[in-house]
Order: sequence, then C-alpha cells, then structure tokens
Amino acid sequence: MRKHLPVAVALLALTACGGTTKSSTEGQNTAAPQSTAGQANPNAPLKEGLKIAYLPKQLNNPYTDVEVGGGKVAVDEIKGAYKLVGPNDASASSQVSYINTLIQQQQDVIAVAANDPNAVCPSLNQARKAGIKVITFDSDASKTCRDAFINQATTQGIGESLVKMASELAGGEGEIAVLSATPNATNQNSWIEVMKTELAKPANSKLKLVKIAYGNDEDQKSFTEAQGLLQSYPNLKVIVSPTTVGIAAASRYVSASSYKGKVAITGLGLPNQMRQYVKDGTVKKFALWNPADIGYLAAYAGAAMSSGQITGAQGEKFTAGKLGEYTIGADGEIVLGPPTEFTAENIDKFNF
Amino acid sequence: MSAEQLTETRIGRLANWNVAIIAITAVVLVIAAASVNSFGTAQNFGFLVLDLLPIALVALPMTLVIVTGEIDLSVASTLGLSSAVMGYLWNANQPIETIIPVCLLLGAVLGAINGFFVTVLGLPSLAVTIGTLALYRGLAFVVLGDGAVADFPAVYTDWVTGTIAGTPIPNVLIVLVVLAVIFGVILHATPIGRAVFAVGASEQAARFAGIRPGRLKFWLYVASGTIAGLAGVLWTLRYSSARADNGAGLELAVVAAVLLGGVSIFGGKGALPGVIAGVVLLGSLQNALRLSDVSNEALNVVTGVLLIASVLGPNLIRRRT
Amino acid sequence: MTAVELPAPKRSSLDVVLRARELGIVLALVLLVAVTTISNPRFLSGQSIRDILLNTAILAVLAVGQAVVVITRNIDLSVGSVLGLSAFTVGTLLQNYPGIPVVFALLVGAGVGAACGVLNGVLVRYGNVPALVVTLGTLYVIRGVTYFWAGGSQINADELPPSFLNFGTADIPWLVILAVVVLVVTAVVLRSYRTGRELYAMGSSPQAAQLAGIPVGRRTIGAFVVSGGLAGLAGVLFAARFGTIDAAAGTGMELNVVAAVVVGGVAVFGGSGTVWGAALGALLLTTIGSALAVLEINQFWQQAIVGGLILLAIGADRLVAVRVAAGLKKRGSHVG
Amino acid sequence: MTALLRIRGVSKSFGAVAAVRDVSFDLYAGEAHALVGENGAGKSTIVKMLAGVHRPDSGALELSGTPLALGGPADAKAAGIAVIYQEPTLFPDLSVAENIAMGRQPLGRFNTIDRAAMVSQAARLFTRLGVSIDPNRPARGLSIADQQLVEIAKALSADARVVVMDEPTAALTGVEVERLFAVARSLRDGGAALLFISHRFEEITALCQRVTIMRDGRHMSTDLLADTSVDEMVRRMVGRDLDALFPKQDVVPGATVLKIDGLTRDPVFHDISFEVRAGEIVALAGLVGSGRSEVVQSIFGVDPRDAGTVEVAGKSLKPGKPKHAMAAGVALVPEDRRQQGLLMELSIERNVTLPRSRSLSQLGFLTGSRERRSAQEWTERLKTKYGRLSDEVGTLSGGNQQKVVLAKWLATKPKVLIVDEPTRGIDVGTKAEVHRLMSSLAAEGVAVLMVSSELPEVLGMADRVLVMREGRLVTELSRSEATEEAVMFAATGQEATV
Repeated sequence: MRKHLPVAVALLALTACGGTTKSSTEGQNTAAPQSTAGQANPNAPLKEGLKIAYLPKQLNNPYTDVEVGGGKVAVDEIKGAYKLVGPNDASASSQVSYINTLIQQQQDVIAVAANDPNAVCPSLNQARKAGIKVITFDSDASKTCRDAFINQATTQGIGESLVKMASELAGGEGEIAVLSATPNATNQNSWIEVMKTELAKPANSKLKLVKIAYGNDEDQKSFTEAQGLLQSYPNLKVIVSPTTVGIAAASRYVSASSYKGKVAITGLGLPNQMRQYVKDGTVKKFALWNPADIGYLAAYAGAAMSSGQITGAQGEKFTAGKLGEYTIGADGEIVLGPPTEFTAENIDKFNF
Repeated sequence: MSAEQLTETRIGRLANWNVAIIAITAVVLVIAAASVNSFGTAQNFGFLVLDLLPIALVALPMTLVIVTGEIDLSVASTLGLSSAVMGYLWNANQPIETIIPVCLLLGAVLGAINGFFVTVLGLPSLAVTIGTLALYRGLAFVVLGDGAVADFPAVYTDWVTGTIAGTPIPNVLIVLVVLAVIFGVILHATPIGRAVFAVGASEQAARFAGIRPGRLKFWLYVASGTIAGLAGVLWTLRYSSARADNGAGLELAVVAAVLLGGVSIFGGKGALPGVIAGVVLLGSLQNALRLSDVSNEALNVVTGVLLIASVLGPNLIRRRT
Repeated sequence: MTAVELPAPKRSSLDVVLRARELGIVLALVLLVAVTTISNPRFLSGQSIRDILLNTAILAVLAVGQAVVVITRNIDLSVGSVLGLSAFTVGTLLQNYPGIPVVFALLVGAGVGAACGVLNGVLVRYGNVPALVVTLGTLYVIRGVTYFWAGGSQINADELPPSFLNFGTADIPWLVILAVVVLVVTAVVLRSYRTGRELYAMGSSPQAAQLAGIPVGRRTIGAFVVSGGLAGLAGVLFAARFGTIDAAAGTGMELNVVAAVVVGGVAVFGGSGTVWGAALGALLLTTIGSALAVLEINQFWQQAIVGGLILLAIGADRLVAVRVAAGLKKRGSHVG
Repeated sequence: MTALLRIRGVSKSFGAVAAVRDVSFDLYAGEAHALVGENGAGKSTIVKMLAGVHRPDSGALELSGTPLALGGPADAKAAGIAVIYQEPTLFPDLSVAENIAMGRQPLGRFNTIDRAAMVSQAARLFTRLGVSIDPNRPARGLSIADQQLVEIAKALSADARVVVMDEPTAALTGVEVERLFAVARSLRDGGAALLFISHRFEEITALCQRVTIMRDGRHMSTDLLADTSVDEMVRRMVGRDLDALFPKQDVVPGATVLKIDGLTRDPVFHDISFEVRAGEIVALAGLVGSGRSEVVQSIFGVDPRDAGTVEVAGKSLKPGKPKHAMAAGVALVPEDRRQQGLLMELSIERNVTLPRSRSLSQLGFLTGSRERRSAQEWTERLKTKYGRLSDEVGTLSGGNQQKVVLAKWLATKPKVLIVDEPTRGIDVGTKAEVHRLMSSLAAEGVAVLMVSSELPEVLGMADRVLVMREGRLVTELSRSEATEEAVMFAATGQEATV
C-alpha cells in the first residue's frame, strides 16, 4: 500500500462550453430494444410452464392483493408458475432491485405496476433484452420499456365517471376536492387531468375543484389529509378519492366526525373495504373495475406474448380465458372494460 | 489493506472483529455463490455493486466521522436533496456538466452546516443531524415536490449502469474503489487518520497533542456531505429519476454497516476494510436472500441481529477473559 | 475569594429555567394557533381541536416514554417498530376474539411493548452495548418479526369490534384522556418520587449515580420497559384511531418522537428536561402539521420546519445553558 | 475500646498491578484516623473498598463485630459509611438540596418527595456548616470548594457512622479548612469514626488521634499520633532518604528560553510573568486550584489567554495554538494522565508517536514501520515495561503510563519541557527515574517548568520556586530560600495551621 499514491480521479469530464442540457437531449432517450420484432402467430398454442412473476407497487396493500390474486388464478389456468415479489414501501428503487432479481431468476413474464415510470425503465429494458416479456398493469411505465399495458379502464372513461358521481352527490354545484395517491402516480394524474377537462365544460360550471391533496396511498397520511381538507374548506361538498386507500381513509374519518352526512365521499374503492361506510350512509356511491380481472388479464397477455401469439402491435387479438377476446390498442394498451358503480343496493353482490 | 497486514500491525482487540467480519463476509459470499442459483453471475455482480454503491460510498466518510466519536444521520437526506436539486436544475435546462459539480458543492455546504452546529456551537451531533435529517429531506420536497424528473442524458445514465467495456466490472465500481482507497489511506496511513483516531479516543488528550478536534470534525462533516451529494448524483443517474424521497432511510443502513464493520460508536476504534466487509455482507445477504425468494423481512431481522451481535459479541468475549 | 452573601431566592433558579423552556414552546404554540386562526377561523373549531388532540395523543404517549429513556442518557429508536408489533398483535387478537374488553387490549399492547423494552434494557445493561446500537438493531428486528407474522395481511376497520373503534373515535376523546393520564402519572413519578429523581441523577452523571448507590442497572432496564410499554400502548391507540393496521404501522415514527422530545427541551445527554416539555413538543409538531394544511402552505415544508425547529431548540438550549452557567459561576456562594 | 470498623487483611489487584496487599487496621467510634502514604500507595483503593465500589480479592471488613459484605455503593450507604471523594461526585443538573438528599429524600403524602422539607434540610445543614449555598441552585457551576462542602453536607445528612474523607482539603482555603475541621470534630465527638486522608501533616496532627501509613499497597504501621512524629511518618511513607529521591544536578543556567510576560486569563489567573532559562528546573507551586495548571496550559496553547505574551527562544507564540507551541519546541506533560496525557484505548505505539505523526510521515503517508521503530526507541530509552507496542496504553501501570507520556514528549526534542504533576500516582522507583530524567534533561540544556503539589519534590528538584495563590504569582524563592514553611506560607497567605 505504501507506494500506491492516490490516483487522481477525473470524476466526469467537464466539457468546456455548451453542456448537455435537457433540451439538447430531448428525444434521444427513447431508443428502446425492439424485442418484439418477430412476427405474431395468432394460432400458436399457449405454452405451459411459463414462469410469470408479479411485481406490484408494494405488498401489503389490499387492492394489490386482489389484483395479484386474479393473476394467480390465470397462471394456474394456463399451468404456469406463479410468483409474487415486491417491496414493503412503494419506492421505485426497491422495485428495481426486484426486477434485477427476476432477471437473474430467468422468469418468462414480469407483470409490474410501476412506482415511477422512468426509474424502472433501465431494468425493465434489461429484462426485455434477456427475453422476458414485460406487461405493466395498474400504473404504466414509459412506453419504451414495456411490451404491453393492461389499462383498467380508459383514462377518459374513469375521469368522466368520477366527475359524474361527484356532480350527482353535490347536486350539481359546490366545492369538491380530490384526495389522490402520490403526485407522480401516472394513473392518478391522467384521471385528474380528464376530470379538469370535464369540469371545464359548461354543464359542470357550478362545480369548483378547490384542492388536490395527496395521501401517498398511506392510510394515516390520507386520513390526516382528509381532515385538513375539511378544515380548510368549510363548504366542501364532495371528496373524490380515486384511490382505494384514500377513499377508505376519508370515509373512516368522515363517518366518525361531525362532517358525516354533510360531506359526501366518492371515488374508486374496494367493496369489502367500503361496505361499512356504504351501509352507514357515509358513502352513497363509488366505482371500480374488478381488480382481480386486471391481474388475470395481465397473465393471459404475458402468456400470449411469450407464446408468440402476439407481439404487442396495435390490432392484434388474443383470448384471455373467461374474459374473452381482447384487442391491443395504440401504444400496446389493452383496456379491461368499463368500471362498475357500487351503491347500497348492489354492494353485497361483490366480494373483493 | 489486507487482513494479514492488519493482524501484523495488531490494532489491539479491534483487529479480531475486523478479521472476523471479513472472514464472515467471505464465507457468506462463497456459500451464496455455491448454493444460490445465479448469485455468482457477472450480471448479478453488477446488480449487487449498484445496489450497495450508495451505502458503501456514504459509509466511507461516515466511518471517519464515527471514529471521531460523532455521527451524521443526515447523509440520506443530503443524498435526497442533492438528487432533488439535480432534477430541479435539469428541468431548468442547466447543462448536466454544471449540475453535477453544483450538487457536490451543495453536499459540501450541507455537511458544513452540520459541522458548524457540531463544532462551532458544540451541540451533540446526534441531535443536530436528526434535525438536519428532517430539514434537508424537507427542503428536498420543497425543491422538487413529490414529482420525479427523468430523461437524464443517456450517456451519463448508461455510464452509471454500464460496465467497463469487455468486462463484467461496473463502471461505478471504479469510483467506489478509488474513493475507498483514498479514505482507507487517509484513515490508516496519514497523520490525519492518526488524528481521527486520537480525537475519537479522547478529544481532550488529542488537544494536548496539538490536534484541533473542531477543525478536523468540521472537515469530516464536509467530506460526509460531499460524498452524500455524489451518492445523490449517482443514485439519480442510476434510476434516471430525480426524486425528493431518494435514499430515504438509508442512514440507518449506513450506520448499521459501519458498526457491523467493527467501528465503535464511542469512537476511537475501527478500520475501513471491516466497514467495506460490513457493507458487502449486508448487500450480498440481501441479494442472495432475494434470489432465494426469502422475503425482505428476514433481512431486517438478520441486519438487526448482526448489528447488535457485532458489539455484543466482543463485549461478552472480553468479559469472559 | 470574595464573600458575597445572597439571600436564598424563593423560587429555585433551576425551576425557573425549566419553566421558561416550556413557556417557550407554549408561546410558539399560541403564536402558531393565533396566526392560523386569523387566516382560517375554523382552525379553532371543536372538530379541528379534537382532531389535533387525538393525533397528538399517540405521539405524546411515545414522547413521554422516550423522554424517560433520554433523561437517563439513553435513546430508544425502536419505538416505531414496537408500536407496529403491538398494533398488529392487538388487531389480530381483536379480530379473533371480538369480545375482548378495550382495557384488556390496552394491557396486552403495553405488555408486548414492555417485553420489547426488557429486551432493549437487558442488552444495554448487561450486554454493555450502547442504547443507540441496541435500539437501532431492535428497530430492524422487531419490524422484521412483525412483517414475518403479518405477511401481506392487513386488518381493516370492519374486522375490528365496534366497541374498540369507538374507543378511538367516540365523542369522549378516550385517547386524549389516556395520554393525559400517562403524562400526569409519569410527570409525578419523575418529579416527586425517589425512583424518578434517580433517573435524572443517572442521566446527569452516570459515575456519580453509581457511587451514590443508585441501582443503575435496574433503573436503566426500568426506563426501557416504560418506553417500550408506552410504545406498546401507543400501538393500541394507533389501532383504535386508524382502524387499519398492517405490518408497516408506525414506520419511521421514531424520528418524530425524538424530534418532539428534543424540541420539548429534554437534553440528549440526559439529566434534564420534563415529560411536560416532551408532550408539548408532540403537540407543537402535530399542530404545525395541521396548521400547514389549513394555511395551505405546501405540506412539503412541514418536514423542513420540524428539522429547523430541532436545530433551533438545541441551539437555544445551549445558549441558555451557557448564560445560566456564567450566571451561576458569578454567584460564588460561601462566606469568607 | 472496641473497633467500629475493622479492615482485616484486604488485598486488591487490578490486572497485574497489586494495588493493596494484605492491609489491616481498625477505626474506632469517636476517633479520627489518618491514612497517609504517597500517591499510589493504595489509599484510594482502600477508600473505594469502604465505599463498596471495589470488592476486596481477599480479606474482609467488619462493622461492629459483624462481617460486612459490600456488594455495591448502596450497601455501603445502608451500612452508614459515607465517602467524600477527592473529586466531588455531584449531579450537575440537579439542585444542591436534591444532591444532598438523593436516595434519602424526605417523603410526604403518598410517598412523594417533600421538596420544602428537603430544601430546609439542606439549608439547616449549610447553616451548621456555616456556609450560604442556595439549596435550590443546580450543582453545575459550583466551585470545587463548594462542591466539597455539598459532599460534606451529604455525609452529615446521612448521619453516617463512618465518614471517609479522601483529601477533602486539597482545594480549600485556610478558612474553609478551619470550618471543615470544626464540622469534622463535631462529627467525631458525636460518635462517628472518621477516616481522614491527607498529605498535610499539620492537618493530621490538628484533627486525628491515630495514623495508619501505607507504602506501595502495603500496610506499614498504625500508631497513636501521640506516639509518633512527623519525621517518623515521612520516613515510613517514603522508605528512603529524601536526598536520594531528588537528584537534581547543579547546572549553570544558560540563556532565557521561556519568557512569560503579563499572562492573564480571566478569571483564572492574572498578570503572570516569569522566565525559565536553559538548564534550569523552575517549580510552580501553590494549592490545587491556585491556577498553576491553567497557566501552563495557556502557555502551551490548549487553553486560551486574554492578555500577555509567551516567548520561546525569542519567538512569540500565538495564543490558543498548541501546534505552534510544539513547533517552537514546547512540550507539555499534562496534569491528568488519563484524560489529557494519553489515549487510553490506543496502542503504546500510537501514543508515543502521536505528536510527531507529521514528521514521521513520508510524502504525507505513514506506513507504521517508522512509527514502530521510533516508539521502540523511545520506550526503551525510558525503560518502559510493556508486553507489546500494540497493547493498549491503558493496560500499563501508572508509572509506565507516565513514561509513555514522557517518551511521547521527549521524542519531540523539546527546548522547553513543562511537566504538570510529573510523579502523581506512580510508584517510588519510577518516581526516582522520572526525577533523574528531568535532572539530566536540564543538564542537557532543556528549560524545565514543573508544576507539583508535592512539596518534597518541589524542594528537591527546583532551582527556583514560583508560588501561586488565587491566580496570582505571589513570590519567587531561590533554592536556598525554599523551605516547606516558606512555600506553604506563600501558597496559603498565612502561617501554617499547626
């Protein structure tokens, strides 16, 4: 060690002038491996024994449990090997480690709900280079780093449905607020965008969106945020929470507070979690697609792709077990179907 | 510095744990390579290095800080703020060649703030850095909010995730090795290192030997902040995503790794090779357990038990003799 | 040495300093509430106050326990994990035996926490391992155990007996009452019982405590048991208040707890501070959180403000200490 | 008369060092018993055994005829043994009243502490002691003398049957000592057994009836004070002639090396001026707390100074910069070996070479081998006994530790060597070696400034004696003028209380 003087480190070469800026690199980073260059063969049989791994945003989330539960059913149907991994916190970096692990374990399909559309990209592309088919569900990653996206419903459809419910509950006019998950959750933001467009229409001119709060999909944070909304906006009529954690927390807060009956809660929720609040009158109606179907569809899409039935190109068709036939839309999107509205009348028919 | 050299110089009892942890790490690596499928692959090696890089980097100056008897719990928040500022400036269309030095400088300033409170005002470092832990993380959120900034230039992100051409050695490993050698040499083979140990063993006695503990600690905090800033840059480039919550909670893993590496929380004792072994041990255990489909939770328990055992074990042995 | 005869002041100078310290937090609190209320009068509405107090209750119980440990010159970083374990234990218990009375649930929670406290205390005392290391380790271990046990499962409000949820949300704020009881009892023990004073003595000078014949080992373990037990109790309150429990409950809480204690004027190196201060610290931190939401200040500022407050608090404490020390030195006391 | 407390053949070793070997003596109720011996003779170990801190390896204690097993300080307290340590052991954050009452606080309703009673109890004790300390103030910031008084109040409040005082007067002024003695006498006359440890024979003769002498951990003798003389006691304590102990060679002083002018640090010392010439040993004498150590620490730069100059060989030293002083050739062997002189947990090698780590480096790097060689050389020169150079310095005996400190500083080849209590707590043999060493250094032309509380050492070693009292330099005595009485007179500002 004595003779080894510290080596001068050139950290990163500094260019003398005109460095690399965001605008100078715009559009350069979209190059993605074209792993789906091959031809689709619609008649290829579904392979058996496919290793299909689910990587949700985080474990220990009831919604996630239902989603991946549907996935397990589908994987069993096609005689594949089901696997579930995931972080305990909804962070992008820990998802990356899991993707890396799945690459090492040579899975055939990774079904992932991305915590950050960009952070998981390099790893997902590495997976695709290794021949793994990447299906995103629930929350999409960048288009350039996945093969297909299972969209629970069209963004437009959900946004419209949320505004429609809010308008009905508010009686057509008044203040409404949104309690979302994290501010960079892709799906949440696109729904909120649609909501804003809808609210700008003359028919909804008397509805006023006063605030978008973020509960980070954490129960306690969402609970506190709901509290804050009601304190800050005394005239608030409706809280719209397009996330299952948020709507449950908000309902629980309102049901035990003096706001019960004065403020309506709606949004996207799980019937099992919401049953109590629907029955005690805190919540009149809310909506959701069947999350189990998302996981189910992801398995079939992944299997179809792995078997060569589809490549992810627009217009290709495949059959997803009990759900029937699906067609791949633009940018590799596969839309599950319209959401269901739940009310006191029909809620007991659902168990998830 | 090799294990033999250490035993040769015989840094008292400390050497025992240092050698032990290196041996344990080696054994774990061998067992993992033999029994866990694809643990030993080149690609997995790359992933392993990338996963433990931030902890390893931050642990280097942290080792020196803890040897002086202080602690810096704000490192992960410094990393986060560095990442957030990097995203902010990138969005503001600044060239990345400017942003990276700015982030390192920012880290240095954040470290200097810690150093100021600890050495000039003489406040307990535990309390100060818990305060700045919250402060810096909070500022990161203020700068970037909950959003993420992506689209960093591929040249840079590819370099961070890439390997040296034609080898399975990740590029970032060079950065890590160079810095580890620098910090190792400083700690174990320079007058500064001697002063670090002296201050940790007894600040008063060190002053009586002509050392200025305050100034030394101040610069160690600056070093700690700068490296945390660098870790923030590398983290951002690796995930190509600048976020305010990057690296949250990392400080505990770093402190755990450093203590596991045989550094005394009371200061005055420790060696860098042990710390590196501690980092590698934690990282490879995590990696191997994950590959074996053992849940993350098991690792939490293992980390905690190892941490306590690393201090308890030598204590019990000493008591018996 | 010049002889200066001073009439013994009626009020102890020590008490005055401590009072002033707590008064500072109260002032900050009043200022904060005033500013917020001016901008939005509903901040002082019954519901709002109720919410703040309910939220404070859990943090305050944790802060009281932490203060006891910090006063002895130790620290307990495992409280967040203990809270999680206790909440999940009690949740599971209530899920399976909905008939269990709330009091029993509270006792079970406190018992689980106290057991964790014994573990911490024994390792600190007999293992001779610094508290920071031990509790950092048990932070991981206890959380890991909880995850192992809970797996992905979550206990939802509808799975818990209504009587228990009522305890957390009823019109009578049981949580607040319980927190106040904990606070008062601990404060009285610390101030007016020999055991309590011995805790201060240990923190003030461990060597002198040893020489004074204080059973340092037993007291150290006792302090950790109190901290653990209260963290366990807080776990039950958490379950009752939020109704949804998973393995992650209380993650990262230790930071807020330590912050509350430090802001509340409990010296990190032991020997001084009161649980009143710690509880006020908890109230201040919670109120800041609510006020930011009401003032529509970006909530991201909250954490930064908490950090700034910690630095301010310890900085101010140091300045006051220097001043007081200088003052006391000048008051040379004995007659020539 | 039967003994209240019997110490019967106790021994205690720390590692390889036998601190106390088979010591027996008795304490009687209503009697003050002096325990004397040189530093390191084992007195403090006896004190700690009585306090329940150390358990004897063999031998036993007996209280009123029944065996007394002290498992810890609490047991000693319960047995009615109160110990007043050399360094007070108060709780700085607690009030004075509470410090006194700790563990015995008066209780009121529901067993709560009755604060008013506690405070008035403290106030009564202070009245009895004739001092006015505010019982409500925190102990932090009390002067050493006041802390000592609080300790005494503590012992009074416990109604202790056995009161052990370990050099309680070291930091007290004459008046304070008088008051303490009045209290001690009343305790003694009230039936308590006093064990009084002191270096001052006039105090011992003023207070005590019996005296036990220890040397090198062994019991030398126990006599009624009336049956012995100071000369006899000194002879037994030291075990050899004084002249042999302090072999200062006569040297013709050379040029002035160290020049101090108007050195002031508020409120510790004021306007200190003196010179030390090459080849000279100058002693700085005075009571503990008179500011001697602070002066030399300020000269060396570890403490700041408010005014005045320090010149070494004509070059002025910057204040507060030990490094600068070291570069100018000043070395300080500090008073407190364990806290200031050594890094107890580090190796002998590191300790010896620490101040020279820069000069031992090559191109800024240290490889260890040069340090090892240098440490080897210097420890050998000083005849230091140790196992390996890599051993923790804390494992060495006091004498060898002091040799390590000396080696550490002599290796810097100082022009000015400042030694603060150079022989405190080391055995007689080593003491002589240290003295010989200082003498030969002076002969080589080093200017030596020595702070010492041991009068024989001061008188034997010094060419000149500077005496400090309450932060001021009050007198300078030449070797021929310096007698025990003259120094004590100057240090206390009055005739010795005999």
